[in-house]
Amino acid sequence: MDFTIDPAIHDFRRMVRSFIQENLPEEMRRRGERDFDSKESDVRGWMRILNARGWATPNWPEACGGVNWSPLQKFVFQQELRRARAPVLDRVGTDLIGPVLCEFGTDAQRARFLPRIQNGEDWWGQGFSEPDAGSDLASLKTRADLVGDAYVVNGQKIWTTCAQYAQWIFALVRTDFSAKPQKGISFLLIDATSPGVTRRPIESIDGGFTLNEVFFDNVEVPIENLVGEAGKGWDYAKFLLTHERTSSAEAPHTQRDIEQLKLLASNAIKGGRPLLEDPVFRSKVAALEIDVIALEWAVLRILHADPDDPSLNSVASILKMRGNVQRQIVAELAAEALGDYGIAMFLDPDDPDVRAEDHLAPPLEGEAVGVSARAIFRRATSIYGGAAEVQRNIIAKQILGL
Amino acid sequence: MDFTIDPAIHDFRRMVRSFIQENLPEEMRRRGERDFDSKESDVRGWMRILNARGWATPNWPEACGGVNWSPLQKFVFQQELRRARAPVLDRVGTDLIGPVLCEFGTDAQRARFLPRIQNGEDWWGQGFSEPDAGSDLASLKTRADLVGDAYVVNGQKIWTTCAQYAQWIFALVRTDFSAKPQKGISFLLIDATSPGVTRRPIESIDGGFTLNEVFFDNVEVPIENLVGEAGKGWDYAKFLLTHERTSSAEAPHTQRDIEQLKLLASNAIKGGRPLLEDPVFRSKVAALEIDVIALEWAVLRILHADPDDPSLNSVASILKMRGNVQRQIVAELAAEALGDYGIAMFLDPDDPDVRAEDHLAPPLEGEAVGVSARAIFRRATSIYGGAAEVQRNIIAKQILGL
Amino acid sequence: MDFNHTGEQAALADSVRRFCDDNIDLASHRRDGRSPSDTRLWRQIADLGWLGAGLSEEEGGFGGGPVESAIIAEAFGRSLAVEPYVSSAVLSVRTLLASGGSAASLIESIVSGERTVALACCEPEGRGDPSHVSARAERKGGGYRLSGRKSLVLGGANADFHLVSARTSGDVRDDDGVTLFRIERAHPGLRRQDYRLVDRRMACDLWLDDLEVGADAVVGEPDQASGAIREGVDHGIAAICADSLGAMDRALWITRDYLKTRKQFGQTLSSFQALQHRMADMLVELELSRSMLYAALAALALGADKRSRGVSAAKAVIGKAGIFIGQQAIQLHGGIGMTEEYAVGHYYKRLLANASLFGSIDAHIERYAALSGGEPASVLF
Amino acid sequence: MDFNHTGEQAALADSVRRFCDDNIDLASHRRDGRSPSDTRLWRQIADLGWLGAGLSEEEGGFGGGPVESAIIAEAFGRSLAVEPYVSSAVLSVRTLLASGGSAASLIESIVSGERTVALACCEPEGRGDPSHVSARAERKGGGYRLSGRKSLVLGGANADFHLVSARTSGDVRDDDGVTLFRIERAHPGLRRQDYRLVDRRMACDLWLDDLEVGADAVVGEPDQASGAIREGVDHGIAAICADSLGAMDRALWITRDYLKTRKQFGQTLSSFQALQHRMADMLVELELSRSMLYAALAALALGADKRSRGVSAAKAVIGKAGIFIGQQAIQLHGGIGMTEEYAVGHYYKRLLANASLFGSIDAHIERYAALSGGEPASVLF
Repeated sequence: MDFTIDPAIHDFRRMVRSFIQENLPEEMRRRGERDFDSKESDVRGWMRILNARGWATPNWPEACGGVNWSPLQKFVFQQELRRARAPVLDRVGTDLIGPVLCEFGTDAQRARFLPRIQNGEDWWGQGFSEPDAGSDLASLKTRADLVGDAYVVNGQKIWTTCAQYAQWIFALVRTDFSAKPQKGISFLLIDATSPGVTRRPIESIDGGFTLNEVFFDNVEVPIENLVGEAGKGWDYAKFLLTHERTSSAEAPHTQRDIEQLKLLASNAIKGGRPLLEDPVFRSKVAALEIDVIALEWAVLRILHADPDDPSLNSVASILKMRGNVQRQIVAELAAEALGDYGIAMFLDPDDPDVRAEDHLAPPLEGEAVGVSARAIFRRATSIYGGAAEVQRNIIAKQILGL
Repeated sequence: MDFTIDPAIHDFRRMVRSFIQENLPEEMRRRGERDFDSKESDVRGWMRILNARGWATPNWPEACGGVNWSPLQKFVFQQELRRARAPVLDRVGTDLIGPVLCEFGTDAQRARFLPRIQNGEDWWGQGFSEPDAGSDLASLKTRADLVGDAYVVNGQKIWTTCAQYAQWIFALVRTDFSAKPQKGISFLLIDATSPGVTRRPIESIDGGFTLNEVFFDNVEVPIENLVGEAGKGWDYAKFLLTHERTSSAEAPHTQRDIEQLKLLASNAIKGGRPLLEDPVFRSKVAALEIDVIALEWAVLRILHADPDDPSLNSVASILKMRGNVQRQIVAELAAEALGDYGIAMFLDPDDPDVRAEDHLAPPLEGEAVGVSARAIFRRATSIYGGAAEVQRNIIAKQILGL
Repeated sequence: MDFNHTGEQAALADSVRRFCDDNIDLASHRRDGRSPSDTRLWRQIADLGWLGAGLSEEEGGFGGGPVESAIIAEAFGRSLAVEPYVSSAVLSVRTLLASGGSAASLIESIVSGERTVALACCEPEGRGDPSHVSARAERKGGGYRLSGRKSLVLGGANADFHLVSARTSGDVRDDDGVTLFRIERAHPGLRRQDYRLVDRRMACDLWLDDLEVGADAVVGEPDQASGAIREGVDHGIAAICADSLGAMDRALWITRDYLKTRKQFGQTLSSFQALQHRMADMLVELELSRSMLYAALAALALGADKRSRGVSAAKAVIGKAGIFIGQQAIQLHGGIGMTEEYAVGHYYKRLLANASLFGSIDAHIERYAALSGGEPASVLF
Repeated sequence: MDFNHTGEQAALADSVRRFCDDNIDLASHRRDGRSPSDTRLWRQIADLGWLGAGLSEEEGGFGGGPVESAIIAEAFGRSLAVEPYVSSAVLSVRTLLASGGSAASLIESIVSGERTVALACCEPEGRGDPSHVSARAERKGGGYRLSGRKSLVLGGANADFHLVSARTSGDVRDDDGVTLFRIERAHPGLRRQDYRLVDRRMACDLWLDDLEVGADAVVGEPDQASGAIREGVDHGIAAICADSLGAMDRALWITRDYLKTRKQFGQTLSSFQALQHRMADMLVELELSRSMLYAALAALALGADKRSRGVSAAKAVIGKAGIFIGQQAIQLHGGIGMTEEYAVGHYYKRLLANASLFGSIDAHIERYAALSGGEPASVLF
């Protein structure tokens, strides 16, 4: 064990930081301050910029277009992206389907899909959950029947993030009804513009429309869009879920949110002093900061571990659980810092799905704008990607042997 | 609904307060300040004093020696006893077996036992738990076989509070092994000095010896010491457990502890100021105080409700759960207030079971003496009398219908 | 002390609840987000006598008091009603009553539903505490010239007139020197920005742009409005607590019902012990909150400091419990709980807003501590 | 950066753990409560080289550093050892090293186990913060006269000598003006009151009754000891955190094993989901604590402020996690967990004591906040 932090990391950080400073369009940065989900065109544009530098997907295997950075460098890269308030990349493409295709895709699939993800051309939606299969994926019902050399897909997916902007959707579908629940599932790549695909944005309680229902009505999917072997979809899904083991902690994102929180609390006045100097509030902020340091080092531990160590899979549950709680707390403290305006609603002016008549905003600007909506939406973090209760089940079973 | 507090309650409070002031021996009061369990002789002596005034068991039905006070008066009486740091009465006698005998005992049992409880002559031990039946009383194994006109008792009880001082033990015993688990149980009154009864104090992690194991080896119990009907012990036990529905909240005790906490925190100095003026510490104390007010009014609600309302039984679980947590927090904050000395051990100089060589005390006196031991022992409050987990089961099942 | 409804109280509770069931649903609440004070509904509410139900006859009402206000507010919270009952009939009316003098004459039109009023007593730097007053009112001629800004005026977007606090003397947090002014909605120099709270209730900020009023605009005694505002706001907070109680009660039982029907992993969710225990914790919070509400209602009858202590205690306990219950109600639902179409998320947002209105949980803990000093931790002493 | 043990580290961890398993059990810990530094054991520990394992060769040790100290402390925490490793070999030695000058000559006898030493740097009003120094040392002749009181001297009851901080100039919390004195156990005017901590480790308070020492008793530079004490205590806190980690890890797995064997209501306790989830929460705390310990060990190599930030962060996180795990370990056991005969309660008490030593959780959050200011919430910058 040696926890010396190589000073060269500071040079790396400076290099990344100046690249971002020089290349991130001011418009994007300003929108990034506001805490709404990044605008679709900003994400695509920023991915293009990063891709030109070769940095769109540093976490991928080098053969697939990753970067030969140390784990610490990859983490610092994420920190700098968040700090700079760059658009948040399309995680479904970069962190979920990308690694799956690298690992299990055919050469043709890799050649066809990966470059377009890296360049922000193809957005992907994740079709896992169904109305009656939330955290319990084994009971999903969407079916794909092989007819000739195409699957015919029928069924419904839900909670598909940003499906309305997606060119492609990857989905778990049932191809074999006679097998055990987890054995008959396959992993398909579905063109979101195919006939029979209907996407319906769902309004969430923050007034946003990132979640979607997706309906499949006799959608034809060519058999070359099957990933790996039929019936093994469950394995690929598990690979995918555990592959995001450190990114779901979102430590760099929370670190950026803490910086914003401290800014807001420095500007807010309580009893004639900055709120950040109020001992009780300051103590809550510091307790959170400290907790994030612990998570940061938990992430570093995993990043430095042998990626094939199976025990790491269940550790992902630990990172996700704690990371979710931290993201919720930081957002709630930011709303609290705003005082009266922490409970005033401000909807995203760039969200095309928000009805015009709903834009009725309190007198806020800059950093404060998206804070209350974000605090509300963050309740979803402990539900999506496997609810906290499911994570506890995994930890109890897989790590504790209970 | 009318929440007006009748001003006459203030006169009542003053009357009780001056009685206590005039009659509580100074020695007892001083020992009461120290937070150790009340000395046996103090409890007996104080009960005698209260009994002479007719106030030993105000909660009992009047016909059994209770007092015709309003619910509010009974609550205020408890508050004043605690505030004055009077010895804590033998709750097993006054709150547990007393009400059971009032309700289900024969005239002969009532005449024989109740006056001696009121006068502090008989202490009682509660023989419910067994080594393999903690919160799960239905699985108890201690057996009582009827031989002639006496039961012969064999088995073991555990966690019997103050059994070493008890003249009597009431116990749940299995009298019928063919019946369903809960049906074959009877409720016996056992002379603790009978041949075959062995009591072994158990040292707890606070260095105290209030808990005991009790072994029964062919103990003969005359049949007239059976309470009610054979096989109905489970019903009497349920009556007993729910009858303490408000006393287990211990709100008056926590209120007294808060007063002590504030005293300790006023005397403790942090950064040149009393700790109680430290905003973070003060906020924790105030948050607790506030929570206790909520519990106080929850208790008042129950005290004013129809005592035969069956829905109140499960409410006891609510009061107990929250009351336990408050008692733990107040004790932990008091230890925190002591700073360095909050983790120094000070054992009860009056406990005859503590080994002489273990008395090795930090430089503390007065109110601070028993604080660290109490903070540790209070962990037991969420275990004894039905662990918090069992209370949650009860609430989920009986109130929520889950 | 009596914890049971009287016959009249039971009838009131029942009729408000039935009225809400018949007239208010999630869709109407959404549709009406822009104009919460639906005139027809408000008219009915007034005609049913509820705007005066929380006032004694001497106070211009129908023989009730804070208990009756709490009954109404609880039912409105339970149904997510956005009607400005608390802002007009409690916050403002109680402030007017405590102001004495000519203020009483305004009450009749409010109780009859003819006019609605909003209390503009907060400013951004006060963070919900109305004792922070930096808006200024300077004598000008026989009247006053007002300047400054008021924030988060609950019900202010649709009020016919406002009760605005401004400083006629003294420093920002001085007790003396605050005067209350009655200002009509369309008064020149009154600028308004309407917005929604997270739960779709309407509020506004007000800018006083050198606004001029006559001396007759003063409500109560000049320089002496602090106590009346504090009393009105304490009553308002108690009503907000009741509103939260209705919301958290409903959120809890909706969740209970959901757990009993929804299946996962081949079992109904209600069979999972971890979820059962979570619900038990929610129920504990709910019952303690109800008890705390009663303590606050008792405290309203006590002297100013004891009253504010009890009210702050309730605001803190119920605020915290409400957020916990609201968050867990969503969590136990999973994804559906996050959708605008489903009720439970709206309850969370209502509870979130209520917890913050007129000061955060920590702010009320702090006020409680400042007022309690060496007092016992009991409302009974 | 490498998160895996080197070969030597693995061997050290293994041998300390085996040594503890063979030599330390609950009964010995109880029996030895009165004299924790069992001479035979201590001799063995010294002979095995562990007292110098956490020091580089230049520092007088065997090529290790804080990681090695943490490995030893963790094993001692895991076995509830009461030997004064942290107090003598980390707290005191690190303070001596940071003091420079002649101090180094004392280290040899400590590392060899010949003498034990305790750092007397706390006072009651400092509440664990060694920067509070009111004990005074006045020049007298060629030496000093000391007066005042020191509290909670860890390992002080059995130490051969003490390192005592006293103020030679300045005011109670001034950074300048603190001097460190070496005072023998039997020095005239040194009064001691020994006591046990809740977990049976020994400590003492010291009274300096106009105690006189020569100038050669000064360790390091007069007036300049604050920085060295702070550095020594930061190292000591990191070792205490490692000790806690060992204790909480053991408490968790004992509890896991208990749940798998104990039956209630006809099922093993491990089958109850509510208990499974509680254990999952404990495991999350444990893993975050281990990560935090590594962050603190990294911080020890940084400049003073960053070092103290990282150490305070760890003290707060691990203190809180330790208390949670200890309490839940008892709760999940039920009655047996409260008994002196059973191990799990002792782990709780160890964790409780560790959480309070050298400042409470809140005190370290406060120190972190004071040192962090506008810095990012990361150890990596």
